[in-house]
Parts: sequence; structure tokens; C-alpha cells
Amino acid sequence: MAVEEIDRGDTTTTPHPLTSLEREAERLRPVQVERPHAFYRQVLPGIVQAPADYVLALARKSSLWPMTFGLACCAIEMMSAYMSHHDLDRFGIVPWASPRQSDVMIVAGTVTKKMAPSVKLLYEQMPNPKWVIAMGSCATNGGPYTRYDRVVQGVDKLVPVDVYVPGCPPRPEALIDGLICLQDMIMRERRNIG
Amino acid sequence: MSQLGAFFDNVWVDAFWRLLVVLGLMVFVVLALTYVERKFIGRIQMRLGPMRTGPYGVFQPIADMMKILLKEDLRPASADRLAFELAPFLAFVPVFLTLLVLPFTARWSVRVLDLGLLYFLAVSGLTVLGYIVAGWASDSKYALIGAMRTAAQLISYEVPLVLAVLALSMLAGSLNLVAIVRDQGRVPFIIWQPLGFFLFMAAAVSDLTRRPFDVAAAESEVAGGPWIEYSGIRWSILYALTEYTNMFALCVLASLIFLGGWDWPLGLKWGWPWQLVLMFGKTMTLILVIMWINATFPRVRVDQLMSFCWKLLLPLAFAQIFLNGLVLVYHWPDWTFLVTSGVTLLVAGYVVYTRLPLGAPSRIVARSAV
Amino acid sequence: MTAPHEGPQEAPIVPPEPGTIADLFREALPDIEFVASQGPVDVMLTIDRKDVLQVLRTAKDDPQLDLKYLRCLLGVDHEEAGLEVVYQLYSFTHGHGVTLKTRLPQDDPRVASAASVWKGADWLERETAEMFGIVFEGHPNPVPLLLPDDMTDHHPLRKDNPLAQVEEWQGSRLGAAAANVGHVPAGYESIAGEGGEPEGPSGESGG
Amino acid sequence: MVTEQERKLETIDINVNVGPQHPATHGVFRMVLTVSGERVVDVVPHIGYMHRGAEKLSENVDYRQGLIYQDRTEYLAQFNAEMCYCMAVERLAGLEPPERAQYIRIILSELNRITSHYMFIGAFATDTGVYGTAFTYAFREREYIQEIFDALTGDRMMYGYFRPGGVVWDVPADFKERVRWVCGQTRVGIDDIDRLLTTNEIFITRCRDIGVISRPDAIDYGLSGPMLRACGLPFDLRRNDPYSIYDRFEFDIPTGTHGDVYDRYLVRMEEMRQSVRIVEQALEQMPDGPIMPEKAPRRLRLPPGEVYMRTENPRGEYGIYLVSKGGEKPYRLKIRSACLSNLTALKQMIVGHYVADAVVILGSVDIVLGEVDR
Repeated sequence: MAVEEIDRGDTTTTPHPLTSLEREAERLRPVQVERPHAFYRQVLPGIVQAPADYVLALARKSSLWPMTFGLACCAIEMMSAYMSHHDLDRFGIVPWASPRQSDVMIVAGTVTKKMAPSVKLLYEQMPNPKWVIAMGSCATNGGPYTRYDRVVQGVDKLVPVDVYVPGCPPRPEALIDGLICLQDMIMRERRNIG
Repeated sequence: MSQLGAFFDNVWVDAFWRLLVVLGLMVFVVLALTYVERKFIGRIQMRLGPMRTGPYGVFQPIADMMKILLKEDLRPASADRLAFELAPFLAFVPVFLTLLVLPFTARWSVRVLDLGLLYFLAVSGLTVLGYIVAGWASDSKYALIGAMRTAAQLISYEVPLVLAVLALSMLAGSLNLVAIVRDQGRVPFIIWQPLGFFLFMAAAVSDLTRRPFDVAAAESEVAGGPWIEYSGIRWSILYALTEYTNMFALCVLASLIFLGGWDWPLGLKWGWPWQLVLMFGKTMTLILVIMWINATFPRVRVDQLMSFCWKLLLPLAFAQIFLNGLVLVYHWPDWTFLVTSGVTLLVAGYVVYTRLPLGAPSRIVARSAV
Repeated sequence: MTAPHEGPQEAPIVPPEPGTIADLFREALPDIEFVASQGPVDVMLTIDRKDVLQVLRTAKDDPQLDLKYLRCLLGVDHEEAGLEVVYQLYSFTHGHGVTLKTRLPQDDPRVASAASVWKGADWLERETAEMFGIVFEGHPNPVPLLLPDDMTDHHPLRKDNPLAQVEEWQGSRLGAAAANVGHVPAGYESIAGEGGEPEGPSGESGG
Repeated sequence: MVTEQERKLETIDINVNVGPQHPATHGVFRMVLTVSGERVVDVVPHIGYMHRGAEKLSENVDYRQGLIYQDRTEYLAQFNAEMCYCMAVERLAGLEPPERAQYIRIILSELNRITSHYMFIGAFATDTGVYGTAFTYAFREREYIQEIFDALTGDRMMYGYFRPGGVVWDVPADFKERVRWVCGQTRVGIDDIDRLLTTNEIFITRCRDIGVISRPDAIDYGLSGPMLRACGLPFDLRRNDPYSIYDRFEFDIPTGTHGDVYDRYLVRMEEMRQSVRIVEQALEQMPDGPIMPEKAPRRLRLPPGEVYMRTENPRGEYGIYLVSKGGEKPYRLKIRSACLSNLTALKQMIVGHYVADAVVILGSVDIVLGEVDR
């Protein structure tokens, strides 16, 4: 079935000259993909799966609700992106106050060590599936403040980051681009997320 | 054929298919209102609203719904499990039950009750229980504060709501919704009861916890109120489904009892398609007005909310009942309803308006340049 | 990085012209020795640290001075020359301002708190204390203001605390933050203790 | 006499933790409110969640590079902060910026004051509960001005356009027309917001007579800017301690009468109008000429000395205390933050009010966490 033919690992490497049959079989065996929560795979077996995960990923990417999580200067540009000039609502992206109802955490600004436990806690409070966007150079690697020891050198030291948006601060267009990247990523990884 | 007709005449079968229709209508209404609200408020805020999900973003609510249903259903470790999981249904079921007595056209409703109006008010008052349980069970202080505010607010505003409806039912002489609508074939009751309509809508906006009365969910204060800890499907039941269904039900009720429902104008003459158009138009107008107020008004404070209810709405509601009683007892002509009610509304409005601090910019003393 | 300035030089002391605020101070407090210097904007007066509280009180209450407004309070680390506490004062009625300075030795950085004179000095002194390790005696609430409670082992703005080269400092320091992660964050225990209501992982308050 | 039943109904005050991530805290401010029902009986503010060492980092870069930390510290009024920093350096170095550069600086600083106050209005209206509409209105007007900044400096927020001694390059040819247009547009925009908020009864009742602070207390706490002027004290550094060329312009200093939240809002609204006046006058008077002094050194080496330079920022007195001991880098750079001093009065303002008022009062302080924590 077409669905099962997913990436076979690294096929571009030259095969070993002394390839035995077992090795060949091993090489051609499809990589097992972890599907932890894909409950619809039991509900909707067989051919229906491909459209089902497509549709669900489509729904997810069309309705990304970020948590309002402005930390520093980047928060102003994040607000600009929500406002009428750039209007993230066009993409179905509306800010939400509580982490319980959000899908994506836009870390907009410098994460300090005093703030770090709260960032982690908020990430843990968000329900799955969840994504993180590191907005700006401070959230990516500490930015201009990276040499100061109270500043965490990038939020990826605390939570897994999906998209990094460069800039200090990124323009709203860059943030929109980052969110579109995230949408593409959701579509690409639709088989992995239940 | 007669066999089929007899099958549908069975009370249970009849109730069942009507229920199914109402259920479908409710889901559709919730999805549509989500979309309408985002678009409408977007336009008020000089934005476009959803554009990318389908043409003009029409599939946005469907995407939202699918996403929410597939979200992880979190329950805080310290929450009271049973109460936490049941609270959304406790809030939602009463709202759904109110839809059962609403006559959407002259001949179509799930049930026509003689005490329909009373049933509606009694059942819709139960929603507050769900919010209180949700706020208490979440074991979060924001949720608790939000739930306490909801309890105080909904119970208080139930009083002027009921009294405004009571004043109106004095005119109609009935609590049967169909009878009330039939009474308005000539003149809708809003003409005779402007004060009552104002009271009803003010209390209804508060009942929906919408701005300016959204202290319960106040995003900048308690960040969502009772449903702050809810996620996924329970949140959508507690928040989206309950709120929009309640809004729809209250606006349908207001258009039935104040705006002439499916009867005025020419409803009975032109048949059910026109009645549906009438109902849709009136309900939608009221919903859009509520959304408009929601988009532009600041939020009142808790004590102001309470004093607005007990010091202003409640006396005015009693005044309306008293005036209606006067007119009815002394058999004055019908237009005196308009005069008494309208004059009271205007006087009350003027008094409130002048006692508020207007002409505010004069408080600034500008030092002129040297 | 340890010595970013080659050959630090002290600014020369330029005595202010007569008739400035320095004379008013000498008039109001004849017993106290002032070293006056004319800065680019304000007159700077250096006083001994034992006189600080008396001078500040007089500066606030004396009708000729009437320096009611504490603009700023800060510390400077002059390395071996000691720590310096600087008070910026301003008078609304007379429109004059002054910079008061006092030097503290490095091994005994203590000075009287101005929080009893100006309420606004409270936070400024807390910040100066945590950044330089200066002890303000008589401060009503001597706890760190900006730094987290678990990271007060050194004073960031002192010259003996240079900035890290990129990624050098972070590795060892991140441990403390990472250890807190997932548990009750630092500073939250105190709330949990007071109200008897622990902030569970559920609380939105966590964020 | 207390019955058994009444003793069982004993109430406790609960602590409500607002922040560091909360829609009302405008960043990562955190306050622990002790509430009795809906009344606040105590408040403990916690700051420092964004302390990222701008002062320390400035000591380790040279005078021109240090400018970027000013932008990022006062990230809503970047030009004002840059101006203060540049003037502090100029005072020590003995540089005098040319006339044209002074006018460009004034125009940009006043426009930046308008954008900062727009941001305040949007955030403050959201605190009082407006559903984003005032925010979008304010941001629309703000974007018009930001487009000018963007076209001039190449960035939307971190401009880095001023230099010790002048500005980095001259303004484009259409600068004057664009600024004139934006002045007119700003007048319209302020009137729009006036109609939406200022005379709204709910808005007035929410803001009136809360967070009152008396004039002696305001001075004692070291408040500055609109917070101080709302108490009735007409103190504005642009007038009382004129720096740059502010003594050449005619403008009013709005003051309040009650010292409450509504006065602070009105003072800020009026300040925006006065800023437009200043910008228009500056456009009239702006001469042609150089934008950097002829003898400006390529590498700045300052003589030893100390200076405290202050400017009137949208939030109050922004000060730079600069200690130089010779060399290319500052020996010590202290940023006097208006927000930090304004926040010290928070407890006095909030205690006794409702929880909802606490949010509004905090909004009226108009905090910028970058400036508070530095």
C-alpha cells in the first residue's frame, strides 16, 4: 500500500561490496515510524488513512492558536503581526491567553534564567500536539545579550523548537513566514502526529 | 402512505426527528456564528478576518473544530476529576434544552408548551451551575474567581431578565410563545415596550457574559475565567458550543417576543419561507448588534456590574410592570404603552447620562508656552 | 576582557564657580566637608559615608536646598579606589540639581539607607545592593530585586565579574535553571507557603 | 458573640499570582495580589524576569556599539533613548551636533513619543476590556509613523540612527512631505481614539478615581513623566531643563488635576497633540546643512569625567549616568529608568482597589519591561 512506502533511510550511499542477502533485506526494510497517538488509524483503516491524516493536518495547520507570550522587544512586532496591517487572523491564527487552549508558543524575546522555569512550565501546560517558534535572535541564541550570564542562550535549551525566525526583532512579515514554515512542517510531518 | 404518516405521527418518532433537526441546526449555528463573529469583528477592527482556509475562510470554523476535537484532553492533577469532566455538559445541556420550545416558524418547533416562556427562563438559568462547577473543580485561582463572578453575575441578571419578560407577558396575556407571537401580528411588542426590550437585551448581553459585562471571562484579568484549565473537546463544549448556542437561543427568543417573530410583517400570509427569512433576519440583526457592542465597549467592573443590575435595571423593570399594570387595569388605549414605557426609558437614560462625568477633557489644565 | 580599559584615569577635580549649589550646601551644613567639582551638567559633591544620611535629610528639608526629588541612585565600582554610591537630586522649587557621591571601601561596603528619606529609594537601593554587594544599613526590605533568588552568589556589575566569552559561562550556569525546570519554580514556594494553597502544575499562574 | 457556624465560615485571603505570563502584565512583570474577595489587600511586585545586563554589556563595547543596547532597553521610544545616550557622550566628548541633526533628532523623538503613546493607548484600552478594537486603531496610526522610520533607518524597531555628534545619514528627499502628512493623519487618529474611548461612559467610570497618588507622594517616590504631571505638577524636562533645542518650540505641558488613572490617560492624549505641534514647528525651522560635525573623530575616545544626562521620554525621565576613565569604552553606564521609579508607587496605588482596577492601574503606569529590568 502506498502509505507504507515511506522513506527507506539513506539510499544514496554506495552499497557494501560484500552485501549479503540479509543485509540487502535489512537495507530495504522500511523504517518503522513511531505513531504514538494515531488513534484514527484504528478507527479508519486502510485506504482511508492517507486522506484522513491529510485532512487532519490541514485542519491543524489552518487553526494555529499561539499563546500570547511576549517577553521583550519582539513582542511588539508580534503584536504588529496580529494587527490590521499584517493580520495573522487571515491564516486562522488568533492569540489565546491560556496555554491550555493554544497550539503554538511563540517565544518572542530574551529568555532569562529567572524566566526559564516559567517558560518550561507553560510549555508543559499546553496540550499536544504543540509547537514552538523561537522568534528573534534572543530566543534563538541569546542575541546581543548572549554574553551576559543571566540570559539563556536560546530557548531551545529549555523546550524543543520547531521554527527559528531570524531578526532583531524579526519584521512581522518574517514572523508570518515562520508561521507558514510551521504550517508546511505540519503538512510534511502529518504521518507522525496522531 | 398513511402508514408512513402514522409512523411520523407517533409522539416519540416525531420528537426524535425534530430533535435531530435542532441538533443539526445548533451545530451549524455554532460553526456559522464562529465564522461570522471573526469576520465581523475583523472588519470592525479594520482587518480581514480568516481568508486562507477555503474561499474567504469559510472553512475556518470547521478547521478549528477538527483541531480542537483532536487536541489532548488535559486534566490538572489536582482537579476534582468527576466534577471537572462533567462541568462542560452541565453548562451545555440546559442551553440545548432551551432550543426545544422555540417556534422557528408558525408550525415548526420541537414542542409547543403553554408555559414555554417560563420553561425557557427556568432552564437557561441552570447554565450557571456548569460554570461554578468548572471553576471550582479546576483548582485554579483564576478559575475560582471567574466562577464566583459568573455566579454573582448570572444570578443577578436573571432577575431583570425575568421581570422584563413578565411585563411583556402581561401584554400578551400568555406564556405560550406561539400565542405571544400571534399577538404581534399588527404591532411588534418592541413598539409598546421599548423599556422592556432595553432591559431584556441588557440582561441578555450579561447572560451571555459578553462585553461590557464579561467580567467572568475577562481576558486581561482572569485570563479566561472558569474555562481557563480546559482544553480540547471539553473546552469547546464549555466555551464555544455553550456560548454561541446560548446567544442564538436568546436572540431567537428576543426576536420572537419583542420583534414579532415569524408573524410580523405578513408572516402568516406569505407562508413558511417568508417566516424563516423573518426569523433569520431579526435574529441575525440582534446577534450582530451584540457582537458590535462586544467589539467596541470596555468592560465594567464587578461592583459596577452589580450596581447596574440592582440599582438601575431592577427598578426600571418594576416600573415597567407597574406601568403595564396601570394601562391594563384602567383600560387605557394601546398607544399609552408606548408613551409610558418610552418616556420612562428616555428619562432614565437622561438621568444616567447626566450623572456620569462627561465633558471630561476639561479636567486637563494645559500650561501655555512661555 | 578582564581589563577593558587601558590605564583608567580619574577625572580632574574642577572647583565650581562661586554661587552654585555647593555654597548652599556648605551654608546649610558647615560641619561637614564637601569636595565640590563642576561636572559637564551638574555640580558634584563628594561626602564622607558617615555623613550621608544627615546630608540627604538636610538636602530634602532645608528650604534653601529643597531637593525633594531623588532622581537616581546608583553604584560605581572603582576597583581598588572603592565603591561609589551616587545620588542625583533635584529641586522643583529652585530648579537646581546636584550629584552627591560617597566612597566606600571594597572590604566594608556599607552605607546608611536613604529609604527612610525617600520612598523611591527603596527599589533603587535594592538594585544597587544586589549589583554591587553594597549593604544599605537600615533598609526595610533588603532582598534582591532583579536577580533570581538562587543566583545571588556574585554581583554582576562589579568589575571582578567580567562577561563571559560566548558560550563559556553558560554551560555550567544553565544547570541551576535546568534543575528548577519541572518543579515548583523559584520564588513560588513562598506563595505556596503563605496562602496554604500550592500552585500546582495546573495553575495558569505558573505562567 | 461568634457562633459555631460563623466560625466555620471564616474567610481567608488568597494570593493570586499575576504573571510573569499574563495578558495584563505587558511583558514579564509579575505581581502577587493578596485578595479578600475582589478587594486587593496587598501586592508584592516581582521584577527582573527580563534582566539581561544592558548596563554591563555597554561597558564592554565601545561608545558607538553601545547604542544598540539603548534601542533594546527602551524598545518603545528608541529614538528618545538614543538621543539621551548620544547627548551624554557628546557632553563628555565636547561634541556639538550641527543644527540640522538637532532638528532631525527632535522630529524623530517627538514622532517616537507619539508611537509610544499609541502603544500605551492600545494596551491600556485592552486592560480596561476593549476587545482589541482600540488596539488595532492605535496600531494603524502607529504603523504610518513606523513606515517613515523604516524608510529612514531601515528597521522597524531598532533604529540605531543617531550617533554621538549627529545622525548617521541625511533624511531622504520626501521626508518633510511624509512627516507633514503623518502629522495630519495623527491628529485624525487621535480624534478617532478620542471618540472611541475618552468619552465612553464605561471607560470613564473604569478609570476615574482609581490609583490616585498625591503630589507629595509622587515626588517622594520619584515618579516622572505623565505619572507626575497627572498629579498636577507641570514638570517637563523639555521645558524645565531644556536640552538640545527644545527651547525654540512652543508647546503646552498638560497636567492633570486628580492624579488618577484617567488623568494619566488624558495627559498622554494631550501630549501626543503637543508632539505634533513640535514636529510641525521643527519642520518649518529645519535648516539645510551638515548632519555630523566636521571634526567628528572616527574613533571616539572620551576624556575622563562623569555626566548625568536626562531626557524627557514618553514614560518619564530617562537618564544616562556615564563614567568615563578615558579610552573607547564607558567605565560605567547606568540607565535611570522612568518605569522602575514609576513602578515603586504601585503598591500604594493598588492596595484597596478591586482586582480589575489593579490591572488598569498597572496599565496606566505604561511599563516597558526592557526599561524596568534593563
